[in-house]
Amino acid sequence: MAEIALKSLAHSYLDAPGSPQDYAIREMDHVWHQGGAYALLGPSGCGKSTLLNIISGLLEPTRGDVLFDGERVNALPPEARNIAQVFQFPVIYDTMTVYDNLAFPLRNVKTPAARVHERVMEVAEVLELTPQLKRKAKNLTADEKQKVSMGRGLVRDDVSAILFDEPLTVIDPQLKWKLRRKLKEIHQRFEITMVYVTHDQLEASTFADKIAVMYEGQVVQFGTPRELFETPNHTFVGYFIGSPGMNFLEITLRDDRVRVGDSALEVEEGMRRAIEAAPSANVKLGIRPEFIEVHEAPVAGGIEASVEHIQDLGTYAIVDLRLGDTSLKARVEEDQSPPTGRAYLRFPAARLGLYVDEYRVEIDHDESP
Amino acid sequence: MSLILENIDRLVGGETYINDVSLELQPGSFNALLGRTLSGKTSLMRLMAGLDAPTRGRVWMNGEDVTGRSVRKRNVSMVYQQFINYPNLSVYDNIASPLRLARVKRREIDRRVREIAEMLHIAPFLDRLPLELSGGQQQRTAMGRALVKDADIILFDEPLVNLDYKLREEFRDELRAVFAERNCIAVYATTEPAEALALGGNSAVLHEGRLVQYGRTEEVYHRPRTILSAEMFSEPPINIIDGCVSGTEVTFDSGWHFPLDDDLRALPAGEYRFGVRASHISLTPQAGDDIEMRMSVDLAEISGSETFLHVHNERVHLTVHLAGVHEFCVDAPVTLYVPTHKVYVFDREGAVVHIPSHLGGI
Amino acid sequence: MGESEMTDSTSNSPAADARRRRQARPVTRQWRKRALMATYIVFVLLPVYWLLNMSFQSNTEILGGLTLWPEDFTLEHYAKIFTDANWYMGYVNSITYVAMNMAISIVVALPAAYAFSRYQFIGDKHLFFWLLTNLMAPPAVFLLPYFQLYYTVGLFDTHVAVALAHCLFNIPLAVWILEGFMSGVPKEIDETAFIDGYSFPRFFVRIFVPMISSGIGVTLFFLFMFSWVELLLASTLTATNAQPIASVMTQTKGASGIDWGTLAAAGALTILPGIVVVYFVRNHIAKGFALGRT
Amino acid sequence: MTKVRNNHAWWLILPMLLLVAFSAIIPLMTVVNYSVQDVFDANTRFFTGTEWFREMLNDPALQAAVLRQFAFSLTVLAIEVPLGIGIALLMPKKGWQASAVLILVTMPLLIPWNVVGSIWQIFTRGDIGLMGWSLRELGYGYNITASPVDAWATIILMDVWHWTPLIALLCYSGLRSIPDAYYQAARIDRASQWSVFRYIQLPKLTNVLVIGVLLRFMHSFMIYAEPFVLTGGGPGSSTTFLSQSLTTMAIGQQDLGPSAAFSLIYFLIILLVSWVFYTAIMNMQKDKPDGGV
Repeated sequence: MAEIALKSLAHSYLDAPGSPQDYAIREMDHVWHQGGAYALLGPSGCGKSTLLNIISGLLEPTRGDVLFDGERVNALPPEARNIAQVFQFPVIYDTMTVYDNLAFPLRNVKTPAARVHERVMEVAEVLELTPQLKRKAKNLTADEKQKVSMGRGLVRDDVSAILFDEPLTVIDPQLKWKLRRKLKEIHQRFEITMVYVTHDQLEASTFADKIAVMYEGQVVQFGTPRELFETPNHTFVGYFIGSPGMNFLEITLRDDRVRVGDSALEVEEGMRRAIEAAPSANVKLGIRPEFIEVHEAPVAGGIEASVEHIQDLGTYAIVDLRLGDTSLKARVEEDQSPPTGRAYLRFPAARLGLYVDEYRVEIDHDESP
Repeated sequence: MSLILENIDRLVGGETYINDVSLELQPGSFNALLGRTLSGKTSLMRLMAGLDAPTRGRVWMNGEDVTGRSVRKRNVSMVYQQFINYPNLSVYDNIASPLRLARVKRREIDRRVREIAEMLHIAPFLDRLPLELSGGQQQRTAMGRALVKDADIILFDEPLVNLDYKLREEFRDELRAVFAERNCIAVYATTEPAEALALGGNSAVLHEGRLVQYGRTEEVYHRPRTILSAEMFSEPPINIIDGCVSGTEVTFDSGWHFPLDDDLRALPAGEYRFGVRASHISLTPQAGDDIEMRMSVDLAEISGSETFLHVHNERVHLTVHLAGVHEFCVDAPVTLYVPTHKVYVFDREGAVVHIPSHLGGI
Repeated sequence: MGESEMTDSTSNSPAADARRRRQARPVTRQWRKRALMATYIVFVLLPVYWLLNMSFQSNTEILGGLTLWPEDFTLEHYAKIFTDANWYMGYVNSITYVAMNMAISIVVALPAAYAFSRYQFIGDKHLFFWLLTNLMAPPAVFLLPYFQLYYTVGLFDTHVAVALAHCLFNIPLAVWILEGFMSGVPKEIDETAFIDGYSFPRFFVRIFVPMISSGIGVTLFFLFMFSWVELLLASTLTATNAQPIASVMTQTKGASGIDWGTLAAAGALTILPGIVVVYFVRNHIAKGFALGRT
Repeated sequence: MTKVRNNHAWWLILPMLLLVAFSAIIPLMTVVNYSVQDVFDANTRFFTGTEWFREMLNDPALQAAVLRQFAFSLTVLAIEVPLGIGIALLMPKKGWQASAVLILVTMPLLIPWNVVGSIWQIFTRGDIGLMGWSLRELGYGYNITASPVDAWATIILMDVWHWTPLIALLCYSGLRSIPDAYYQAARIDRASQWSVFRYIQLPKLTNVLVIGVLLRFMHSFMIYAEPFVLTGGGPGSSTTFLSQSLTTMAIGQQDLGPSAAFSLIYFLIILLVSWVFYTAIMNMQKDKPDGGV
């Protein structure tokens, strides 16, 4: 059981890294608390696998410290860290039975046979592997194999954390949610710190209480699935989380009015002041497709847009809109008939985020615009 | 250019891959083939392409019988789910190869390759080898090769399966735009109903080698003819609850009664299967006639902007599709509301007997 | 910086000791591995070194007593080989029939391996098995019939005779290895090419063969190896015109006994082509020895 | 991969088939033909039926050669297989060392077989050979022309030198195909070196080892040139193996009938042993039905 802390950690695969681009992990601090269910989410090449390997001890970071319960473990090999890992493709010992596979990590440290039996039976019970215990691991299905490799981590009572590296890649789609549920159950029962690495928002949000979104070697946001959805901290999080992702409008301030292209946009006073105070010209407003109000007729405070396309997704529709040079997507529910030709949009103040140089800026909401 | 499949069967080593499929695809149409893995999508596409020959039945293209004609003599192209390119040719040569083989003039080849590359955003990589590109770019190259020749039929066999979800979203939007201006027949195999819906056009639902339903995509989605069609064409699958109608009441399993909605009063007494779409169930009552159900949470699957809630009580398992992010603990109690006016009803054999009135009824 | 503090804070705990031991172990293990490997390499090299050593000594030094390195360094044996047509033609002959065999084997094996890897056809399994049994045929069994056969068709003492005789085991070997490599190429590539309008021969030469070029390289390596090292058939089917170097070497027994120096020099020269060939395929050889099947 | 049914594939096979038929079937027919006849000259021959076969099977010299052959093949397999696995485990995986070691290890395989004999002849001679001389200096009366034990040991040592690389390279390629994740998982499970070998490496090697053992068995059973050059089959006939007996009989004595019968018996032994071995391994790998299913 452990808390895993990363202090001013940075890693480069080059011998003499210079510019920030040379780093697979740019300097970062991060703490995984004992017993948490975490996810590390990002597109391929964002550095999440590097970070995972640093935590498990397969890689030694170029700079900074990896601390387990405050103890520096940078140079310790994986076997000395008491970390278990579940890989993308099931790693099992083919020639052994399921029972022997589960017993293997315990036998390696000369655990008494009675204790081994007790632990194996307990873990097999939880993983619903009891009927398979006598079978050769080679003949299991992919999901059973993945459960076995998870089980090898769970039998050890000295394990401080379990790391998952895209563990459901090879699992049949119909079985995925069952395994996800199993994972959650296991987490609640064993209270082990778990870190789940994936590029899939569904996997991450389903499993984790808190998600670290990685982008270009840095964690750009660490928050609950709801926070990532409602208040993304960075434009990348807005784009990456949600299908479709967040809309971003490049805005300018002219004649004291906030404009998107040529159209003026009514915003809260607090927002206007924040835009005025922005230290950069890179200013964007972000709003999720789910929160845009789409009206067929002109409404007070509405901004006019043209309708480019309507995607009927059965119980809701995604409307592609054009506002000057900017494309937007809005979600319209089944009960509401989607507009044709022109639409009038309203952006609820509470749902509108301000992004300066790609990072979110908190604003004070006033009473009502 | 039209494609007609007439009572097609395909058997391989005693196993039936395709079972009596008849299908007529119109010129300029976009057609999704929807079905689970091994439902016969790939087999059907291979028959359309001419890579395999049917055991029985005929294939007609433009009124001509092409049943036994080899793939080389048909003007088709195909994109696979694996990223299939010629690894020893550059991206440019990959895209140009069908044109070169058709002896198109060199200048014309150059113009068309560059145009396609521009459209698919791979213009900067024309000199590279396919394996030096990312997965998405490799698949764009394969698509470029399929699109560059004016094929009569373009077949896509789950082309986006191996890409991650953000790329998939982008590809879908682009594909729709690409096909809007073409007059070929496009066939697109997928396991995901959402993909078929996003791409629009027509959909053919396949199950165990049989054609279950074919029609405009929204039509197939909203007005399934059978329970199988409804199950195949919804993600998460439509919730099915068995019940018995007697008089003005429906009884689910043992002693669980509800009064029938106005729409459903016309149903003769008997046993039925009731279908409720996952996205129609809500956490708050939407109308007076909603059925209230107390359930326990199995798992809340969250996909960034949506939540799929798996719940159960002692009688049924249900899946609920909620917009936005909702966090639930495993085994937490939850109250759900099922709108009776949005319920589909099927008979014991699976044929639809009632479609919600807001979708036009039966 | 943090290093020394860490050592202090953890040095007393037994767990830390155990951890350090774990870390230390791989280093000694590394050295033990290297020492063992070095021992084996010495075992491999020693006889070859001795051969080289001899080849640079004059015959008087060789017979005069054991010397660990050539004290009277001479190139006379090599000079003899390169000037005496009888000797150097041995190399030319060997290389000629080996090259011919490699060319014949690969050309007929490529389409055959493609057929086995892509199609089901009547008798495919039996045919493949029969091919493999030819790998097991002892050359000695075929000695006499070959001699008679080639004598009858007038091929005796030609390079073609040896090249064809070596086809007995080299073609099955080539088909076997190539089939493994070809099965690793997705058949969708073939289909895409046909959809694009490639004819089979054009697809095969332009697309398919370049795709398995490393497999072909490895196959050629094996073909070279087995044709180059074989002596029994090669020497039986030749007399003077196509005599391989290996059988020229058996004639070093002169009136004054064996000419050790020249024998050693000739032997040393037979090792060279092999080393050159391995050098070219060294990056594919690991995969090649699995015959494309792991 | 599912294969397409297509009998036109025969056209692709045909050139290969003709060539192999020319170099295998026609000669084999000749051998069969001889084996059932007594040939005096081109025009005079008698049909003998199975007489030659019976004679050969009862020939004590040949029986001894067969036994000797099996003893030799089994001995070299018993040494080369474990040694080859060991070397494969020791070989460096990357860098220039990997290439260098690879080339050096492969080298013995690319030396013509009679040259291998010559190399060892030079190396082991008591007067001019490093090994022979050293052993004598150390006080051991090493003499391969007089002592059958010395001759045997030397031939086995030579075969180990010559052929262990084949096993080593096969295993090396097998080892390279093991994904890193397996080693990482083993480290995380705190497996010992031995466990890693026993449960990860060895299982992955079974496939290549089957090929390796088969090839090694076949080749050792056909061995000819190396002992012929090194010992000439002696002292006595202590190192005369089957190929050499056959060659002497066929070429030296021109006993066409008996040697043809002998050839066929010889070939059949190899096929039979290979087949038995192969089937045994394949059955071993098949999963026994166990309780859990």
